[in-house]
Amino acid sequence: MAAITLIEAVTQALAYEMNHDDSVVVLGEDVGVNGGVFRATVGLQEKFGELRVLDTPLDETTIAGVTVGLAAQGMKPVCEAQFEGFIYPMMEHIACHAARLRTRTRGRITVPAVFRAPWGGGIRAPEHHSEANEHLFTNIPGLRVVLPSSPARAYGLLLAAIRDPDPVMFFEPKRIYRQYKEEVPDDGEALPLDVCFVLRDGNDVTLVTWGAQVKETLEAADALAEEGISAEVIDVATLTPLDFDTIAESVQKTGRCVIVHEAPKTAGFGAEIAARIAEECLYDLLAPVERVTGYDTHIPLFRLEMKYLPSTQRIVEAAKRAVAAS
Amino acid sequence: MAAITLIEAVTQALAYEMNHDDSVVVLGEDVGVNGGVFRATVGLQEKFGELRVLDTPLDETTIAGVTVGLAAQGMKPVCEAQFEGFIYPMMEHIACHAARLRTRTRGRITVPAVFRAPWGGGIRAPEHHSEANEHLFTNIPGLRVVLPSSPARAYGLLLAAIRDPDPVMFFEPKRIYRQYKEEVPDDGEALPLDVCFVLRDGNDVTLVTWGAQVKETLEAADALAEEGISAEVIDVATLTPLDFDTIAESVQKTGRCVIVHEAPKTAGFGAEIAARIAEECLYDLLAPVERVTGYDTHIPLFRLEMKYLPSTQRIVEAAKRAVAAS
Amino acid sequence: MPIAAKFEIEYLQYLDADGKLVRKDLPAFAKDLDTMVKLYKLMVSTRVFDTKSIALQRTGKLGTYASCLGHEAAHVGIGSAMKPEDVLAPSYREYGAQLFRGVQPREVYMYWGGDERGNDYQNEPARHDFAWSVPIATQCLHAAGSALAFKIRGEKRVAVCTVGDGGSSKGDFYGAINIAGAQKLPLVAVIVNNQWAISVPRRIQTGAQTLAQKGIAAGLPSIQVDGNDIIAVRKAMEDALDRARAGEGASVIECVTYRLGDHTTADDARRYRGKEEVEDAWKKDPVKRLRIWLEAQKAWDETREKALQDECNDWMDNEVNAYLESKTQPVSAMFDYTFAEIPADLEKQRELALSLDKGAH
Amino acid sequence: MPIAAKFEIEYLQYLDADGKLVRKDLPAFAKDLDTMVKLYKLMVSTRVFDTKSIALQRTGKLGTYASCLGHEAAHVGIGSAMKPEDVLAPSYREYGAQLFRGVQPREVYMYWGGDERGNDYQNEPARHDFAWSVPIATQCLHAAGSALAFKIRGEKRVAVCTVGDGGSSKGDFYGAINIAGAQKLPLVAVIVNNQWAISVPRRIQTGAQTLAQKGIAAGLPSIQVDGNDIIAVRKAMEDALDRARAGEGASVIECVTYRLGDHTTADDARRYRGKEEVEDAWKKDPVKRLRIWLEAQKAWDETREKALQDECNDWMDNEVNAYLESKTQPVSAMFDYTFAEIPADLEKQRELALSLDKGAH
Ligand SMILES: Cc1ncc(C[n+]2csc(CCOP(=O)(O)OP(=O)(O)O)c2C)c(N)n1
Ligand SMILES: Cc1ncc(C[n+]2csc(CCOP(=O)(O)OP(=O)(O)O)c2C)c(N)n1
Ligand SMILES: [Mg+2]
Ligand SMILES: [Mg+2]
Repeated sequence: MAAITLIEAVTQALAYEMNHDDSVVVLGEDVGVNGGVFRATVGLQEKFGELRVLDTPLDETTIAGVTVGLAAQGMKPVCEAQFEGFIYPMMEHIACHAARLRTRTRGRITVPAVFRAPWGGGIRAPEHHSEANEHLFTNIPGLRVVLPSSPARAYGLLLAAIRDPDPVMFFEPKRIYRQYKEEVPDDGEALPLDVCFVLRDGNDVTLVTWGAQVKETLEAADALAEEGISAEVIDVATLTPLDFDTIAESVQKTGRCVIVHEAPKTAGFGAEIAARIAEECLYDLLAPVERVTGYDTHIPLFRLEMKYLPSTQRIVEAAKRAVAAS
Repeated sequence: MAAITLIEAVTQALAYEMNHDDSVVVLGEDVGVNGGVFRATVGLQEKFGELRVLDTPLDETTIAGVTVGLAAQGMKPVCEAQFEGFIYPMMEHIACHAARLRTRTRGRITVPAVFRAPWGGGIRAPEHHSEANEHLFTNIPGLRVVLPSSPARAYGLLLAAIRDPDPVMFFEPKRIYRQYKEEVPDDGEALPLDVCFVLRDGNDVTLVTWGAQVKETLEAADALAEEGISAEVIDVATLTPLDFDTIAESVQKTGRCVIVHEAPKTAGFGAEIAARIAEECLYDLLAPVERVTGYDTHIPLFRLEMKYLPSTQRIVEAAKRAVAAS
Repeated sequence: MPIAAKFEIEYLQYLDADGKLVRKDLPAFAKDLDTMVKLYKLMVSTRVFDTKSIALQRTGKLGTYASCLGHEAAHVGIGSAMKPEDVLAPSYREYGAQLFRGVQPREVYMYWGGDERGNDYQNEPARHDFAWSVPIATQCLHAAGSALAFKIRGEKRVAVCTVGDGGSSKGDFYGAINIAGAQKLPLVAVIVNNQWAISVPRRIQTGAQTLAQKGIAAGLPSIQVDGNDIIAVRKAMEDALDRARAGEGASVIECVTYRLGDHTTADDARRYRGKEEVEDAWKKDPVKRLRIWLEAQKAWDETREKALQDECNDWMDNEVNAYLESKTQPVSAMFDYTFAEIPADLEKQRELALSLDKGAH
Repeated sequence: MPIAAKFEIEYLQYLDADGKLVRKDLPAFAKDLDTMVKLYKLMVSTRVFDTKSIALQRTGKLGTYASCLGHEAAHVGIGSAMKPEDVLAPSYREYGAQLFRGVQPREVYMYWGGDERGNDYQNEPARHDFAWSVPIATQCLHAAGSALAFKIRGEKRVAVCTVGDGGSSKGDFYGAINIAGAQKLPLVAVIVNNQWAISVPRRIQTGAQTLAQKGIAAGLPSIQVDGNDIIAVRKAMEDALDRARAGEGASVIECVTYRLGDHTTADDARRYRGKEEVEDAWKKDPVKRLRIWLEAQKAWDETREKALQDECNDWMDNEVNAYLESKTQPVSAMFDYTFAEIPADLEKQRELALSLDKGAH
């Protein structure tokens, strides 16, 4: 078993599920012969044909609406927005139909679809190719919002997303698509969509994050360890519906929480986690909650983008502030 | 001077500004002869002609994109999504262009546009006519998100929104469109877009809300007063950029905060306010923050919708819990 | 100059406004008077149903309701040409097509009465059709996606969507016919052009001479028909459905009709259109012209009309009663259809709501 | 059957692939050899510029770059027909049109080099044009909105948008031409059909025989031209601009051309298209055919070509230097263009960012 990258894990999960379930189809722009602009669907059209791996016309509204139609007929479509920045024209079909058809029809029509999109900054890409806009979907009932942050979690969570009877937004942190490899057995084992993953145990401070920032957050935990501060690191992975219990347990233990994400601060999903803590863990808190996030500005073009993205250093400093407080 | 309703205040502001500034134009579906499905633009086409009050083809993407184009040419368009539930096809133009052109062009091209939409539940309307989806816009930099909750604030804030050199999302709580009348002088006086409004002073608990829920929140404050609890009521009015200082001052005084909104709880804008409190007012808090909100489900059709919307009773109970804690 | 491409949009009409045949080549179904009587009956039922709905709304027993008055030939023509295994993706007023496919009036009342159960159509084949779609034109893409599913699975089924003149301006409509053309999908896209989109007249909607010609943009066979002539509508539908079923791809049909009523009960059309226009439109009434023709064929008369009206009224009374007797769903119903299985986080909210509801009694 | 409407899409070409005239009625501008030489020079400059850009990218001095190789006739034809007061809303590779309107190569480099200042075009008339638009086809609606502004203000100006074959599938394109048709707006919508949308070929994009016929959906005069023939492109543009300026409304022009390079420097077109196809396309090279024709007219020769190449190279070297010497914007620039005036809340974040940046040194 060869070690694979996160993007290869995505391909592996798609291939596995298409092999085992004829109703799984992939559609989007350039997903066919080209195998996707990031190579996520490479080889699939050759194996499964032009209809099951369908290059669509260039219209995201079409992709999303056709996805809803396919799913309503019992298919399991996995569609792609080429970048998260091009997902906006999909929103009406996601919010008004994918997320609602079960509710609307009292369960008669359901939408077991996955909406995939490469997500986030840090790859020196052109405009609109670096957003972190997961917040758009987290206040929409009926959706699951998932962000894997390792090859193994990409594989297991994508399998779970495809098999889930309800629509799943699946955002892939493109900055870590090829960051490192790990062995991911192609055994068709899904991971649960209703838990946060504790990546590292610690006692002094809880670091909560998701997506590509897991990298900096783990680095920060290392740096903190060197200064004798024991940080627990939680990868939220499935933002909604949220498994707050795992976070609460950790905060009860540590009394301190730093939330890290690359989306703009105001009304980013970090706000929800901080809010839950203020509601449910107030008496456990030994220090104010900290958010280390992108700024409330558009992520700049790439000459400046690393000044925008939360750095390991910022996380370390916030954690130290939290530990110093009380 | 006759007393007017909130919706009449909207009309009055539009007429005032169109009279005083030739670059102001109104566009949307049914805004012309029909005067809008809620009568917000009634009489304007007669006064200002078919081009300045333009009925568009039925395509919200067109409305939003044309609005950006008009604004880029120095007009001040006020466009309408007929209901907040139909705003999704506008999102690409709002997020990728209206909110970004100033940033993209280093100020060369700007978008002084207003995107109006009736907002929220409680009028026994059909599907997609009752959403509270302001959250969609609060994490997008470069936008102002405004919700007036009285005739006077509707007039003053809409004038400010039109005059603002940047794009403003202007959500009108349709449930209170005709709830009551007040005298609103047609004097062209705008209200500030960067402050929260303290509607009622109090010492024991801070109630923070916006939109139609201001009604229930004020009722709750009355009910609390009868039980000897003095509640401060804050109408956020402009959600982003947020004037958190006003809220912080109040929480410093009361030590308790209940946030009320009709959107679903998770990742609703209430989360941001609770998060700020957890970050900036932790040591002032005498009780956990409470959120009284819609549930994380789609607002049901109208037979059940009043069971979904936060009631005065729920607010009162939350406030009492907060006061009892400490 | 060399010509790269040439197109024609044909106009199809058999029965004119006065109930006279304007062409001789009647399609097979129209030669069968039993079929024609059946279609007539459904058109009349639809109208009786519509009248009843408006009455219900006027007496506070429905919320907003979107009437189908004047659309009977278009809607029944669409519904009756489809096979049970086909799938209909309607907007919100195509009751004439839906009743044909088994939607019950009580379900329509439920929906407009503020109860999601109205969308849970109990009878086949409606049970595998789409529910009403309020976000304009989105249903066109759901039909295109369904057509793609049929093609992938090799099923000989056709997806049909209906969309208004207004809706034909929305990106979803163009997107649906475009992918259907590119992929030769079994789709029939029907534009029900009733001249108005709430208060916006057809002329403000587009500068195109016909709405049918939008199909040219997708390379599709496209036709304009008299949408008040059930024979023309059904014939165009049959042709398009046959082509689709034979693997020859999608079609666009424009049915030219008129919205005789207000947009919905929340609308007052007198604000934006003249009396004369509506009076003229009444002269083209689809029901009347078919009745005249059937009477001329000796296939219909006053007695049968009377009996039909009574029968429809009884049906509707029964449906209205079923609706009015329905109990409001429990508060738990707000939660129970959000996901297949309720997530732990939402379960807590459900419990809160249930306890508040108990407290309220 | 009665015909409701009829349409033809004409195909316009003057100069064939071998640089031979295929029709006699040369438009006025093409009879003026000085003009034609000027157009040729800009086409060559554009190509030299493009080559330089790719070289910059290959040596790590640009991020992703979208080449315009093969589009020179289309782009220069569009840009040169416009008047200064008109407005261009391009997508992201129409440098040939933009250089004509004053965009500087250094600005293009800035943009693809990750610096927003590249969008702040310093020279008129580009300064009042739109910036590059990455979200496909959205620029079409910005042009329509601009056209509406011109109409409202009674200005005799025209808005021009360009969109790709892929982009012509997106709702925004249909929406733009539709409202332009309904409101008779001074808009020219140009589809630059280069046969590919990244890896998706024209045939998967739509089943329509021509892309020009999409204009029929909006009731607009629509024409297909040889997009590698500068005379045809410019003539079609002039006609459309004249009509728009005269208040006769919008037009659609399809320029049939070919993307000779990769989609961008991040793409490898060998993955999805054959060598032969590209070799065939080179035979239709727009630059070469114009040069042959100009040489046949004795308006051009090898010496002048050599001088032009040198001149272009000097220009580009100068531009490249200006770009490479540019300093990165300060961290404050992330904040200073979010709103006209920085809100208090954002000011705090700005201060944080500035202090972190200081700390970093
Ligand atoms: C996306 C969207 N925008 C706006 C509306 C509000 N609305 C409801 S019906 C309607 C007019 C529809 O006109 P048309 O498509 O001609 O259909 P008709 O009602 O005439 O059958 C509008 C604007 C909506 N339901 N969805
Ligand atoms: C809305 C949106 N979706 C997807 C993309 C990604 N993308 C960039 S260019 C491109 C292909 C465009 O093809 P075409 O319109 O033919 O223009 P061309 O690149 O050939 O000039 C795609 C899919 C995008 N930029 N915007
Ligand atoms: Mg209509
Ligand atoms: Mg192309």
